[in-house]
Amino acid sequence: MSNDANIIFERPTAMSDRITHYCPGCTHGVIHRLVAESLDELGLRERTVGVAPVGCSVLAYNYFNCDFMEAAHGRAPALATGFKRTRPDMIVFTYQGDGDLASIGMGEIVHSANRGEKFTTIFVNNAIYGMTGGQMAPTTMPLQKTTTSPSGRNVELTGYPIRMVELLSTLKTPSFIARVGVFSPMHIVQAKKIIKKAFRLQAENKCFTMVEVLSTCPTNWGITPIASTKWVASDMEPYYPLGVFKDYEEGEG
Amino acid sequence: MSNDANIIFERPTAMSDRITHYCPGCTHGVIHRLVAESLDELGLRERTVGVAPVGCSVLAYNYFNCDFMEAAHGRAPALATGFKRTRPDMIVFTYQGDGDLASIGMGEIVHSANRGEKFTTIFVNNAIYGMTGGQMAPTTMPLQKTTTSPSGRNVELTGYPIRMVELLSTLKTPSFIARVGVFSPMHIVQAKKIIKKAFRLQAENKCFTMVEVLSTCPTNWGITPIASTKWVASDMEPYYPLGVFKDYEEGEG
Amino acid sequence: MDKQIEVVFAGFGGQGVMTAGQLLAYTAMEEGKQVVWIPSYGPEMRGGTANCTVVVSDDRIGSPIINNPMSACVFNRPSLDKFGSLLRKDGLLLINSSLIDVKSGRDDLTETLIPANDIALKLGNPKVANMVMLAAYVAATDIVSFDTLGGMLDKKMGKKKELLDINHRAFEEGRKLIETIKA
Amino acid sequence: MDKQIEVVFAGFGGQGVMTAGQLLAYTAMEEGKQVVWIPSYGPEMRGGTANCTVVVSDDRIGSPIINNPMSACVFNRPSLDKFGSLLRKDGLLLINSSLIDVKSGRDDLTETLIPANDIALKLGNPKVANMVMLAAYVAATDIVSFDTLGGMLDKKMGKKKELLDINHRAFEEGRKLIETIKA
Amino acid sequence: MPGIRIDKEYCKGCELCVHACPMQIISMTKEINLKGYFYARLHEPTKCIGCRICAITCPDVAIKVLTHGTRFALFEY
Amino acid sequence: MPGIRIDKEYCKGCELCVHACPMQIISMTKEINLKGYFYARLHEPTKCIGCRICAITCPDVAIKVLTHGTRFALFEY
Amino acid sequence: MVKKLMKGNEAIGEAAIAAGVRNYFAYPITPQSEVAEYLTWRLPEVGGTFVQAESEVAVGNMLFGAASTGKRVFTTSSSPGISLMQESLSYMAGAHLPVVLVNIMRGGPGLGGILPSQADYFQSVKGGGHGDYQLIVLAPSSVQEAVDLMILAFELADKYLAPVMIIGDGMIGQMMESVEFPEKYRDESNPDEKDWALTGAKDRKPRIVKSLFLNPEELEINSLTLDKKYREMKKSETRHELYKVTGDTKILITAYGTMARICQTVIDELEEEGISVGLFRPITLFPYPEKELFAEVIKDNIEYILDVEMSTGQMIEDVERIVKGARPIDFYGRTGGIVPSPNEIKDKIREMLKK
Amino acid sequence: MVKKLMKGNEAIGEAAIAAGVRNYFAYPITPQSEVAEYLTWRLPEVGGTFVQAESEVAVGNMLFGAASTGKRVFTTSSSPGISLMQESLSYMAGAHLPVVLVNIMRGGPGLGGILPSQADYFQSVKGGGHGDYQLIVLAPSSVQEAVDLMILAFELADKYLAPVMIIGDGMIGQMMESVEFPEKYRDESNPDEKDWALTGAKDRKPRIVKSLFLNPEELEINSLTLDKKYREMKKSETRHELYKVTGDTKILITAYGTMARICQTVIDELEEEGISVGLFRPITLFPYPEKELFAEVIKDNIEYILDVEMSTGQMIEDVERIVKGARPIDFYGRTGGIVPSPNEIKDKIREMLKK
Ligand SMILES: Cc1ncc(C[n+]2csc(CCOP(=O)(O)OP(=O)(O)O)c2C)c(N)n1
Ligand SMILES: Cc1ncc(C[n+]2csc(CCOP(=O)(O)OP(=O)(O)O)c2C)c(N)n1
Ligand code: SF4
Ligand code: SF4
Ligand code: SF4
Ligand code: SF4
Ligand code: SF4
Ligand code: SF4
Ligand SMILES: [Mg+2]
Ligand SMILES: [Mg+2]
Repeated sequence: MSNDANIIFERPTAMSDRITHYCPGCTHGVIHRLVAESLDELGLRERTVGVAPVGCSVLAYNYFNCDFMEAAHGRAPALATGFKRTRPDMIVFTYQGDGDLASIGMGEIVHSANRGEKFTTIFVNNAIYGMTGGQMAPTTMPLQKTTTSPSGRNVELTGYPIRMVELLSTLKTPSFIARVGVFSPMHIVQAKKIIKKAFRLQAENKCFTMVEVLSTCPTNWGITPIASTKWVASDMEPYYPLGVFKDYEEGEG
Repeated sequence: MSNDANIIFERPTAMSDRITHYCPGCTHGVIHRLVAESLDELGLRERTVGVAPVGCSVLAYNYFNCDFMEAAHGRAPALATGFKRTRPDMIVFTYQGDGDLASIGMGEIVHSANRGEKFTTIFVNNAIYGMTGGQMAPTTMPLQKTTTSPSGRNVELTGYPIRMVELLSTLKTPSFIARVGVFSPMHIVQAKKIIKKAFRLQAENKCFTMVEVLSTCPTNWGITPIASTKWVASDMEPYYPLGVFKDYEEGEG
Repeated sequence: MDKQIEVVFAGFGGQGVMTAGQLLAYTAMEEGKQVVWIPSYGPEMRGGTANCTVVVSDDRIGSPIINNPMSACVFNRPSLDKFGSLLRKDGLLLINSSLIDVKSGRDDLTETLIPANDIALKLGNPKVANMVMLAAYVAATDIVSFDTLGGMLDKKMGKKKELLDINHRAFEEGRKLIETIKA
Repeated sequence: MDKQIEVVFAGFGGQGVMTAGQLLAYTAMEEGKQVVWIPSYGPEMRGGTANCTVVVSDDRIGSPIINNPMSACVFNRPSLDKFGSLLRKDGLLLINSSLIDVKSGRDDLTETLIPANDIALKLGNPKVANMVMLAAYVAATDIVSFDTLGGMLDKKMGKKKELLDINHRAFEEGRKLIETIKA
Repeated sequence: MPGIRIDKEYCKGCELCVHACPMQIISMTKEINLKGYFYARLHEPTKCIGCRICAITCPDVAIKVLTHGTRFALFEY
Repeated sequence: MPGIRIDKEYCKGCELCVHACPMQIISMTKEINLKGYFYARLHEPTKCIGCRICAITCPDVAIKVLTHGTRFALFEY
Repeated sequence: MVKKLMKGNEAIGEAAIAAGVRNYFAYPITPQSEVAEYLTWRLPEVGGTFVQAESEVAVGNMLFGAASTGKRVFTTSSSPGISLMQESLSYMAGAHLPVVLVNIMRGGPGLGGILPSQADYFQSVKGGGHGDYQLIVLAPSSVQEAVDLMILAFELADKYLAPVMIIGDGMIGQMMESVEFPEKYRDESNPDEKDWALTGAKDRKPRIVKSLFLNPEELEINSLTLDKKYREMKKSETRHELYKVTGDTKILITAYGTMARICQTVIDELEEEGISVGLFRPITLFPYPEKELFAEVIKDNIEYILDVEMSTGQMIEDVERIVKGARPIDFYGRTGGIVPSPNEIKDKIREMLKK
Repeated sequence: MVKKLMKGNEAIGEAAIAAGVRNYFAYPITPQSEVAEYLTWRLPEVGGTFVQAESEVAVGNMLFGAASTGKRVFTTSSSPGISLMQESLSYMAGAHLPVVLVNIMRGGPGLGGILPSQADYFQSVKGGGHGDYQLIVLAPSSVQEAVDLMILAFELADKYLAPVMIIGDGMIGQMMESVEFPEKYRDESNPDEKDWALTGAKDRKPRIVKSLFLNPEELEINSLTLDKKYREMKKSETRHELYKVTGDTKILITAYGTMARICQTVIDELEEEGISVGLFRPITLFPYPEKELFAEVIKDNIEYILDVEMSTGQMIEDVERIVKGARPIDFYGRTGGIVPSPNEIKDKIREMLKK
């Protein structure tokens, strides 16, 4: 890192300098940075292993300066469990999309959370399958158009969006579970605090930690990046309220 | 059915007259009977298809007088979904153990419930893997001894028991979700009412319905049938409270 | 002794048939024999029946599963029904006559009635019926020596003096019974 | 016309390269040719580039994937970089000179500069740059007749009269451009 | 007069009915059935009130309940 | 005096920074970078208050923020 | 019949509708997602439904349930997704259920890539699940053939009460070609007449669809019943195509699917050079046209076999087995999503001829 | 070395500990659940842990994560459970991860039964997952050999950076036999020296364990690297055993695992009748001892091959491929959990000799 005292914001060390493959305005990039900054600030990078999912962030390993594994679709929490149980001294995080975590990976995330596996999950909810071209996800909003719900998600046939944070918060095993957004600078600042706390709790060997991040997919939503952030605020946030839902430290865990 | 007016209790028509393979005092038998009675009383038997799980009730198809499918371990809800979507005019129920439904089948049950699939799940929670010889289940109680937790379930390493009813009740999609017990005559009577209601709601094409039943496994718990029913009352019920958690008809669904 | 001997112990779960078989296997191994012990873990698992097969041989053992064993010790009626008909011609069948009031109906077997439960009850612990039967089998076949068998019992059962005693007495009874018959 | 012709349309997502290729494929099929249209759906999917290949033949078409195509219409710089070098010797390269200010650097190709975006802009809709390019390609190769092409446009685009008009005019411009060059 | 019929071949001797009967009139026999279980029997038939509790409790549906009067309804089931 | 540096090759022209800057001093160029995007630039450098909001917002970490004074802390980040 | 220019994935969806299918279950995966995207709106038009499952594991098991109704049902997926269906495939084969699955293969192993590949031959032909079972496996080489084989697949599934898998590489799914659909095709199979279908135990004994047979004698009978079907298929259902196999042919290429098309280009081009190469293209990979291949191979003029695959060599094991040492067998393969070009194959053949 | 009488499943667990394993992941399934029941208490004694996973899908992926640490890890399961691991197996093979899996096979397909079977030969040897990969497959015929092969499995996994699978029928897991464990065995593999293990990017570049290669050239390189390993294994790692194969042997039996033991009884008994039968028992099913088998088969005295399996015929395809028509091949198999008795096999042989 540059020692120039004049620099008050720059690329974190835990992030590589590769240009990402993400679409313009896609907030995957912001979330990557928040994770990298947290690792830097907590001094964890050198003993951290990330788990990339199958989804747009499948290449996440290219953008972090730490060791990485590439999981099968939905199974990142199983990889993280296997790794962390074998090397409890390391820091492990999974980075998963909503298709990955809430659809095919439902079993793995629920059970990892319930066993209290001591890793951190960053759950990027953009209400769609980005990578495969915009199909409906379990988190797709009612009436939202996707390639597999071309006239809008019909809740009669496909049910309502799943709120993973609420669902996981019913588990009795202590944990840290929160939902944040990155759709405005203020929300990004708040998101950073919470993501950092999740990693700190892991470093202190406390509990399973998961932060859901409301994210955007301008490409598959078919709107501009700015319109996308606005849609998160107007349509997603009311259904997916932000906040810390389970906090190990406050004994609610 | 016999027309003898003098008989005030007998084997329901929807039950076959085979002697079950269940161990003495195992309440799987009671639960079978409650399902069969419900089908009889609602007149559904002739258009009902049951889905047997992998678990002690793997042979359930031998004990009912209706069509049956035998599912892969944990996947009964997927079979039920496939069947019911193809034949919405039929009645479909799954009968699943706690290993089957809460462990390997977590993804299938959550998503079936969330899509609002219109079938009924009878979830038999006996806090153990009965069939395979008494291993720990996700619903095994803290400190309960099993062959894979020989010194009692250690919640630090394996987490707390999962409460499926509470977990599924967080889903917004309307449904009927309840927990009952069969550990005393009074509880059996109450269980019957709720199971019957679940089938009625399905017959009315209303919603996904699931009834969790606290059951026993005298063999693998290593105690007598009577001691088993007492243990359900003293140890399981406090952790797994009985009641209707989501009721489509009361709009809480 | 034949080059290879196979024996099935069969009964309800809880009658100790698995333990009896294992003890025999340990003893035969101690005497330098090749042994295989194999439980039935088939569909009959539920419903309370249990059985195991012990194969003892001087040479390397081929098939560990024996469709038609040479001998069987049956502790209850369903086991008699099953193994009575499976035994090889000229085989040996020990029947727990405390609980079984019939015989196999075959005339090509040596059948011996062992009132194992009655004897065990007399000794003061119904649980040692398996040891009565095991001793009877050993006495009838000389498959292992009683010395090694007793030694193995001490080794495996260890600690509980009281229990050990009654087991040893069960051995004694089973052995005596056969000797009486033989004599 | 050769027995088999292959052409790649390549550009940013949103430049209409897929549509241009499909329209050509439909037209050739209408004229009784065998056709294959195949999009690139490879790793380059993300990051905004897109391309498709159209193979037109009198006979049954063998390989649908063409490693070294005969011709290409490139709409942006990354596409030029990629396909400029892949084209077969003596191939035809149409370059959207509105957005690309270099050439392939090869001397074994016929290269033609088509200011497709500029023309489209002049016509009043930057979106029809793809049709300008398609027309130029058709004019340069005579792969299909403009009659069938125009007819297919009407059929596929249907309804929106306004849009149709401007697309037809784009055809006209593309065609004229090539004729001027040829002349 | 109400009464019950226990089909001894269905009975597995679990004793749940013995425990459940409010009149405490069911007990276990010392005989075994074909499957090898000591089965249950009604030892004081005259005291039976036909409440169906034993039948409702029995996991093996071994019990039938009869009455010579009208249909009994101590509780809804 | 605070200021920002936008690395134009990282910029994908999403305009999120333009929208986010409280001083409204970032805008899009009419030139494209190597990847073909119209990139962002600071058009009124003197007005920059070094609040870091643009940088925090940028999904492509294209922005570096500098200050000639002490470390700025309008908000904790 | 009208010709339409259609993408393979969409044509596959439309073919299923033509075959009478109204129920489709799938999970998105490149390069087959367009099947679902197409059927999402197309099925409701004909009174059908598409269920987007939560995973491929669920898809396989939904198919089990859906097929038990006696109606025609199917799914599509791609390599990793097919791996996740192995348990359910074994269950469906064991329970004698007629289902159709399409695998638009991509590069593997693992997450691999998304470009065309034929590396799932072993998985589909040898049975990737557990136990003694086989799938009927069909390999189309064009969009039209994909349509035709779809319809055949449903017929074979119904005839043999067995799962049928169609495997095509990514090109089959992604390319547009002209296709015709049978206009008057009617699904002759009537669920109500299927004596195994679960239609409700009204006026009949309950039926059970299962693969569990705890009694080993019964389980063996089930396996032997399956085995009998497979033998019958081997006798009656093999399909293949020959291309330019003449009395002069020195080299016989074995290749399937799109790879075979590319070999046709090779054969045409070599013919012009005066080199006579022929193609044996199996259309049914199971049952493999064994007798037919052997009969060609032992003709006097054949000197070599060249097996060409988009894999490191899988079908070649069957070719070796069938050829029984009668002729030397060489191999050319590319993998990872690279489609061998006609030139590479020609070079390989020229090199063989030098020996 | 002390001999212990031990159940196969427990011996397998103990062998893993002897091989230096401290991390085990599994899901209960008959007939292998005792491995977990044993290791549940045994691993903590040596400072290790057992994680009971939520499913076999999770197990396979936990192994992926655990193996990425560079430490030795393993699982055990049975047929349907192994089917659920196919995706992860393909991933682990593609990512070059050394892991060991044990399949205590039961009757299939589907839920089948729980008695001994060898019907997963295809699945394990031909690759049940997607893509171009293979597993090293070892087949023990006794509890002692299961122990020995467990240790070999870890060594091969480390040597080739590849998943190794041990397949045994239910008897291997359930029977007790006397076993010895290597007393001084030391795991020579040091995670810190493995240049691919994820140990934290301290003073070095980040490492990535993956099977994704979106660029087809890179993916092809990965497949060719795998292919090279498999070729190397075929050259150096085949293992087999001959039993009573002499200059008089007319019939050569091919059989593996417990089935081969039963054939030994057959051979002994026929020897007494003056009939000379020999046994070729492959111990490595992949790489198959091809050259070795072919060399035996073409000896003048050999008239027939008899392949014996507890399946409807799977390994026989490899035998056919290898024998290349040099000798007629006959088959005897039982399935569904039925273990063929020596008498049945003798009858089969007598019948063959009549021809
Ligand atoms: C087993 C399997 N099924 C399906 C796929 C295809 N697939 C790739 S990414 C993806 C969904 C990604 O959506 P999400 O997790 O929401 O991530 P995003 O792209 O939106 O960030 C799917 C279904 C796969 N690779 N493997
Ligand atoms: C894929 C797969 N994994 C594991 C098994 C083995 N298995 C059979 S039953 C069972 C657990 C049964 O427990 P539960 O669902 O609680 O039912 P119970 O026997 O207690 O009624 C397991 C793990 C299997 N058959 N298939
Ligand atoms: S497709 Fe959507 S989620 Fe994926 S990179 Fe583009 S905008 Fe982001
Ligand atoms: S093992 Fe337990 S759950 Fe299974 S039948 Fe016996 S008592 Fe019931
Ligand atoms: S009906 Fe009631 S009173 Fe009569 S035996 Fe049964 S429980 Fe007892
Ligand atoms: S409850 Fe039923 S099975 Fe149990 S003892 Fe009474 S009659 Fe017998
Ligand atoms: S630092 Fe603040 S004021 Fe300066 S450009 Fe960025 S957002 Fe605008
Ligand atoms: S936010 Fe970043 S990528 Fe977007 S326009 Fe601004 S500098 Fe460019
Ligand atoms: Mg998403
Ligand atoms: Mg249970």
